[in-house]
Amino acid sequence: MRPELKEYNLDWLFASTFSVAKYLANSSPGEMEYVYKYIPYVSKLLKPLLETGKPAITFLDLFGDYYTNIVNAKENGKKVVMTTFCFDPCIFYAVDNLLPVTLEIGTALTSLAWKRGSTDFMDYCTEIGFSETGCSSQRGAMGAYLAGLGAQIDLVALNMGGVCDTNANAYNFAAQYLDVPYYGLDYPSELTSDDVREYHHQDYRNLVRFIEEHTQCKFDIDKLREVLEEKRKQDDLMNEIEDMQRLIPSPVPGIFHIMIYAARYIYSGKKKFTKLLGEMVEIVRDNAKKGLSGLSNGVEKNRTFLVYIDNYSNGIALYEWFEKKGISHLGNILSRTFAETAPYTTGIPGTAYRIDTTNFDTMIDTLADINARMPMTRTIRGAYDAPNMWLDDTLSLAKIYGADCCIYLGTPGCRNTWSNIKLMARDLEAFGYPTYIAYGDSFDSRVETWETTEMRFEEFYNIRGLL
Amino acid sequence: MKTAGCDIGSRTAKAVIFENNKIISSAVIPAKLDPVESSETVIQMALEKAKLKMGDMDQIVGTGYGQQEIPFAHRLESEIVCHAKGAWWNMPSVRMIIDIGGQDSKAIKIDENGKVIRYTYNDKCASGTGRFLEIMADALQVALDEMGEIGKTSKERLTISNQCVIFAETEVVSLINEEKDVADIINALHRSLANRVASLARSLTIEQDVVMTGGVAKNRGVFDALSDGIGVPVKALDGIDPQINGALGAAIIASEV
Amino acid sequence: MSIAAGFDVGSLSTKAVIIKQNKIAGSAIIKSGPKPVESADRVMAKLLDDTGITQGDIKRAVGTGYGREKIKFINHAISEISCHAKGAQFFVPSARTIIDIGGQDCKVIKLDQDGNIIKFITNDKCASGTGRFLDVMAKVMNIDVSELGKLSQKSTKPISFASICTVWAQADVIKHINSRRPAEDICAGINTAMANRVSMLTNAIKVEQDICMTGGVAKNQGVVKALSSILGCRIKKVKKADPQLIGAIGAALFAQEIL
Amino acid sequence: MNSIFMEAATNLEISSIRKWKEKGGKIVGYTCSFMPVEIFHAADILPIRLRGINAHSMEISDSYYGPFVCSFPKAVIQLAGSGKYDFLDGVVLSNGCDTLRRMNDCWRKMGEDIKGALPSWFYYLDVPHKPDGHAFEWYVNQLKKLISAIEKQFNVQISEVKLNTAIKAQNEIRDLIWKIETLRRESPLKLTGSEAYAAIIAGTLMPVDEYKNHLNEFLNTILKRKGDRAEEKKKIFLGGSICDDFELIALIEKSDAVVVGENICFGIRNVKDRVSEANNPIQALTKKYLSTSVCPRMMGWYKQRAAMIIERIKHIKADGAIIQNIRFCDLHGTENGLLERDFEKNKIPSLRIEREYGPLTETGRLKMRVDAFIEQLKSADIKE
Repeated sequence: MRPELKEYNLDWLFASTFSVAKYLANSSPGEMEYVYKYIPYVSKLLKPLLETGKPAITFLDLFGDYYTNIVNAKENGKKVVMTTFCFDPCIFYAVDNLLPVTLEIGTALTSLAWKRGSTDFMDYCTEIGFSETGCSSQRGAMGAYLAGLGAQIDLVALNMGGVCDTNANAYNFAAQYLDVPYYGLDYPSELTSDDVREYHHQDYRNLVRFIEEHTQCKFDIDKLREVLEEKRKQDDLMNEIEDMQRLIPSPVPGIFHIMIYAARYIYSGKKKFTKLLGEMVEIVRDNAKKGLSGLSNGVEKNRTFLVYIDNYSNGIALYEWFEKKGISHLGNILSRTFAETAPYTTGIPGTAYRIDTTNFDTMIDTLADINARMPMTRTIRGAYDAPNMWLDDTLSLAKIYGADCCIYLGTPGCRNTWSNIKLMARDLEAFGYPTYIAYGDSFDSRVETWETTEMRFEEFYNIRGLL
Repeated sequence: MKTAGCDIGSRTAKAVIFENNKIISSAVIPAKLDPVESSETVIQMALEKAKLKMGDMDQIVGTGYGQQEIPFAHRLESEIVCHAKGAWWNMPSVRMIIDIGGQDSKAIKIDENGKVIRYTYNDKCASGTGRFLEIMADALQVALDEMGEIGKTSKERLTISNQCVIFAETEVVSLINEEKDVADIINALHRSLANRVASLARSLTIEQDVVMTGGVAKNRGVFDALSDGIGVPVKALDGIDPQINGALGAAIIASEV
Repeated sequence: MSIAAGFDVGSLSTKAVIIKQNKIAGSAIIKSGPKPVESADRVMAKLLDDTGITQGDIKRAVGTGYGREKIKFINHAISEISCHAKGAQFFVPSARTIIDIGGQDCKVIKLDQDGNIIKFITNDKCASGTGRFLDVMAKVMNIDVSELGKLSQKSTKPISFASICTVWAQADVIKHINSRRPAEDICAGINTAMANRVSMLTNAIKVEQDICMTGGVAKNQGVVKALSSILGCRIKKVKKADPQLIGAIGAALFAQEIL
Repeated sequence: MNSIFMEAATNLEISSIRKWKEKGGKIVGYTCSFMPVEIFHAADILPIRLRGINAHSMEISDSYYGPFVCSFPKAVIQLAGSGKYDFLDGVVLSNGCDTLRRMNDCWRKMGEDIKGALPSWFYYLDVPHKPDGHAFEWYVNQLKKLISAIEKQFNVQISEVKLNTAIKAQNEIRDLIWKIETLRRESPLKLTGSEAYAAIIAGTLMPVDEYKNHLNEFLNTILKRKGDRAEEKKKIFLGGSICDDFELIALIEKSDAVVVGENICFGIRNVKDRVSEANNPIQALTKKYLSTSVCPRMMGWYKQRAAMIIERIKHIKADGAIIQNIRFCDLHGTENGLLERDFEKNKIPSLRIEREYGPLTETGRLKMRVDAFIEQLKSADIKE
């Protein structure tokens, strides 16, 4: 890594950027333009963000908050746990001296806001022995923490073993490299059987013990209930947005999907996230009432569903392009929640989770059930065409939202989806959904330039007559 | 109505002049550094052969890697659509087109009206493109267009497996050092390229007739290896240079207004 | 008179060196042909021509490079890695890290104070960061590879390359040429892309000073500059000899030891 | 070099497999070392480890698998798609890693396109990534399910007695292999790594009794040998991704070195590496097979694995270690990065390489690296 980069602390950069950025909202358009001149890359994210009004301020405030806490963790006697995006962090907020850092979110933020994204950190991981072919979503932010350019990590706790080994492997490397305790939830390839339910519950109980052991602090039942009740509210709000997205035109602004993705994986169970969702729902409701599209130019020409990840590299070029073309972004697999109250959950027992706050045990079981049904842990564990797995979920979501076509965007580090996306695409086409497989990297613009991706998209939408 | 199609590839530039459903003339030149220059030179060549002037053209459609740079094109159309159109016009029974270009390779599935149903590009690796053969011809110090002939005389069956072109080149270097016969190495290269491309067609599920277009289609070695690779016979375009197929398609599309 | 010779049959060029009492008494470089045996014979002929010695004068010879086992007239074959280390050490005794960028691969070698190899690393993952990368790029820009360095010095706005893959970067270069970006900026971009790649290997082995760079690419000022700025320390170069010859010189030194 | 073992190591449908089929015997293929072969032996079914050797192109597998995927499962799919595995009566796949888990998806889809490419019996064994507690129980149940599935499909009885006999037989084989393992590092050198490795690979492909006889013969011939100048050769330990293409070991041994031990996903690691014959067979099999010592897929057990490997390297007095991973095998690629660091701490010289699985066409590049590594080890002695 370049010597000069070793001067900047990742958490601190984010903390200051976001907590300052929220004040931009109070400034005049002229002042904003003036400021943007000095932040040519961050502004690419801030401009469209601030156009959403209230939610933007809460969003920036939320992230300013989150990273400031991490920066001050040690002073405030808090321990920092490194975790993954498909792990519901609300459990950590039920312990008062624990703060989660979620690598994938950090990586996504760098690629959204910085010129070179986190590519320098990615390369640093390679330099210290991590596989260069590993998933870029972890390699980005992970490099910073392993280089000591972020909070000092006290423990590593995550899920994904058995679902995405590549992911679990990355966190295992981090734990070994930093020599800190590691606990990984493990997932069999099935989802709905009683056996597997039991497995999830026991596995999660061990996690609880692990956390208590390494934070020297017990779970406070009231705090746990409070967090889960908050999460219930958040699920309901997300479900309402999801539900309104069925309208034609879709009243949901595309950028909301980035905001939900980013916030839910770090602030699940926290009041600020509920506030953010509340403000988003108001806007979507308002659009829905007026029959307005969430697109800034107001005209919806196409509805596209992303079957895997979004594109976070190249700033928010994808969103801008969708806006320009009049394409409604119907979100991706990762911005989903599989609560039993979600509009697309089937009601088949075991497919969705129910929040039960009766007592400590029911709450822990609930958390286990939630984690087992986070978008990826649920969707890509078993065979892609098994019930309630990738194909099922994609088809039902595409149908409910009236998608015109599907796009696969991921990362070359994804052994999982790159082992079956060709099969997926075949089946989706057979079900009448034109499907395009993009070769770019959602977190690393070096793999395929935006120009190339854009050219391919243009071609796909034109040839398949989608616009 | 007189129309023209101009296809600016990364390696060659092609032009076709088209009138009442007939090819009047065509031209192929090696691409110059400046695509504008390439397009002007190649269209002039085609026009001269047809004893026509730029002014006589009612419609000109541009396509290919450098289509944005063609100054005289009235419309632009993607290579996919042009290749589909050209091959279908030449052979209505065609349902699948495999095109190996310099920059990328494609498999295209079309319906009985020549409309594109599905298409796919080479996996993000250049070992499935025309560039692969160029770099290898370089390493072997043979001319690109001689490779087909030389490959025929192969006796021993070698394998070149690496996905990365440059590493594949190192494999070639090691084979040379083992004093393997150049013909055998070339034959292995042909199979390696053909098999990479075959997987594209297979991933769309093969449907006959299958034709191969693009300059590489002239390379008998790759052509035959491709038939083995997809398990059904690959056909050659009927009586035209496979290299001009993209430009031809563009010219046909130009005539459809 | 005891003469030791070293032969380095590389994938792109073949080199020969003779050493008399620890002094380089002559050398020859030719472009490698498809058959290493022939390349070796040709370079030998040229060497004898240029130096006026006879093959009989050569008491011991060591071969290295991809074609090393094929050379008829050598007593030993030793890997490029050992030979480059040996050669570099001979000119820069203080060298602890040696970066050698050859035609087909890139090697970073770590030495102890006696010049023994402690560890080395080579590019397995990606071919960019090898001499071939620069050749391909120079070819696209239709300039001589030796000009890449000089041109890039004039650059004011270096282009940053998206793709690191040799073949895809090639497409980018063509794009930039089409959009008429100044050649020096493209060259600078190419050199930096190259340096980035090499720096990853170098850092992976935990670089120790002094760093010495050998191989043809060491002649490219652009790469050397970019690399030293990424690594944050200066890179020594072999002044007294053509950096391309280091492998052959190392081989000759080994031959002299056995002598 | 023992010709039977050589044949086994370098061919797919070997003579003993053909003989077995002629006798009307059933054969089931498996992909991962977490599959207890004893269960199949107990049912008089021949379990063979699926391999990707001699796959010279990927045009079939590349139409199912994507580009950024390890070439081992691709090679297996390619062979299955081109009819090379038509002799199988069944296949057991498991979640060895993401890509192996997805082999289930790809193989089934290929079965729709290519008649007969999908074996009549296609089973998925769901192996946890933890060795104890609820994971242990889960695996026990998985084995019970597997057993009843086999009984149903092939209408056989897998009694406890039969299981115990099968376990006993496999243990005897383990003891014989361990004898070979101990001989490997003796000096003067009585056998090469390639020979030993061929013998070990053959074990994943042959009926128990036949294999046992060959092993005994092999041992006797070795013991009769006078032995070769071992001291001049460098003793190498090999670890990392699956490597049944034993040419890699042959290539290493071309460079004046001898491979004296491996930590690859087959073979055995120490004398205790057996299945307990004392108690309940399924419990015993679980204890042996749900092991943290074999594969980085058991996340969170790196320290134990590293300690075991380093202890072995010191015990067999290897001069250096070569750790390799197949391109896109992140599990081993990453663990090799950690091992490299810990080898250095323990003063064990190591060479870390990334390679493609299958026909060793990267010979030139690999040879140069290995040669240099051996030269490095030799120059180290001169220094001392």
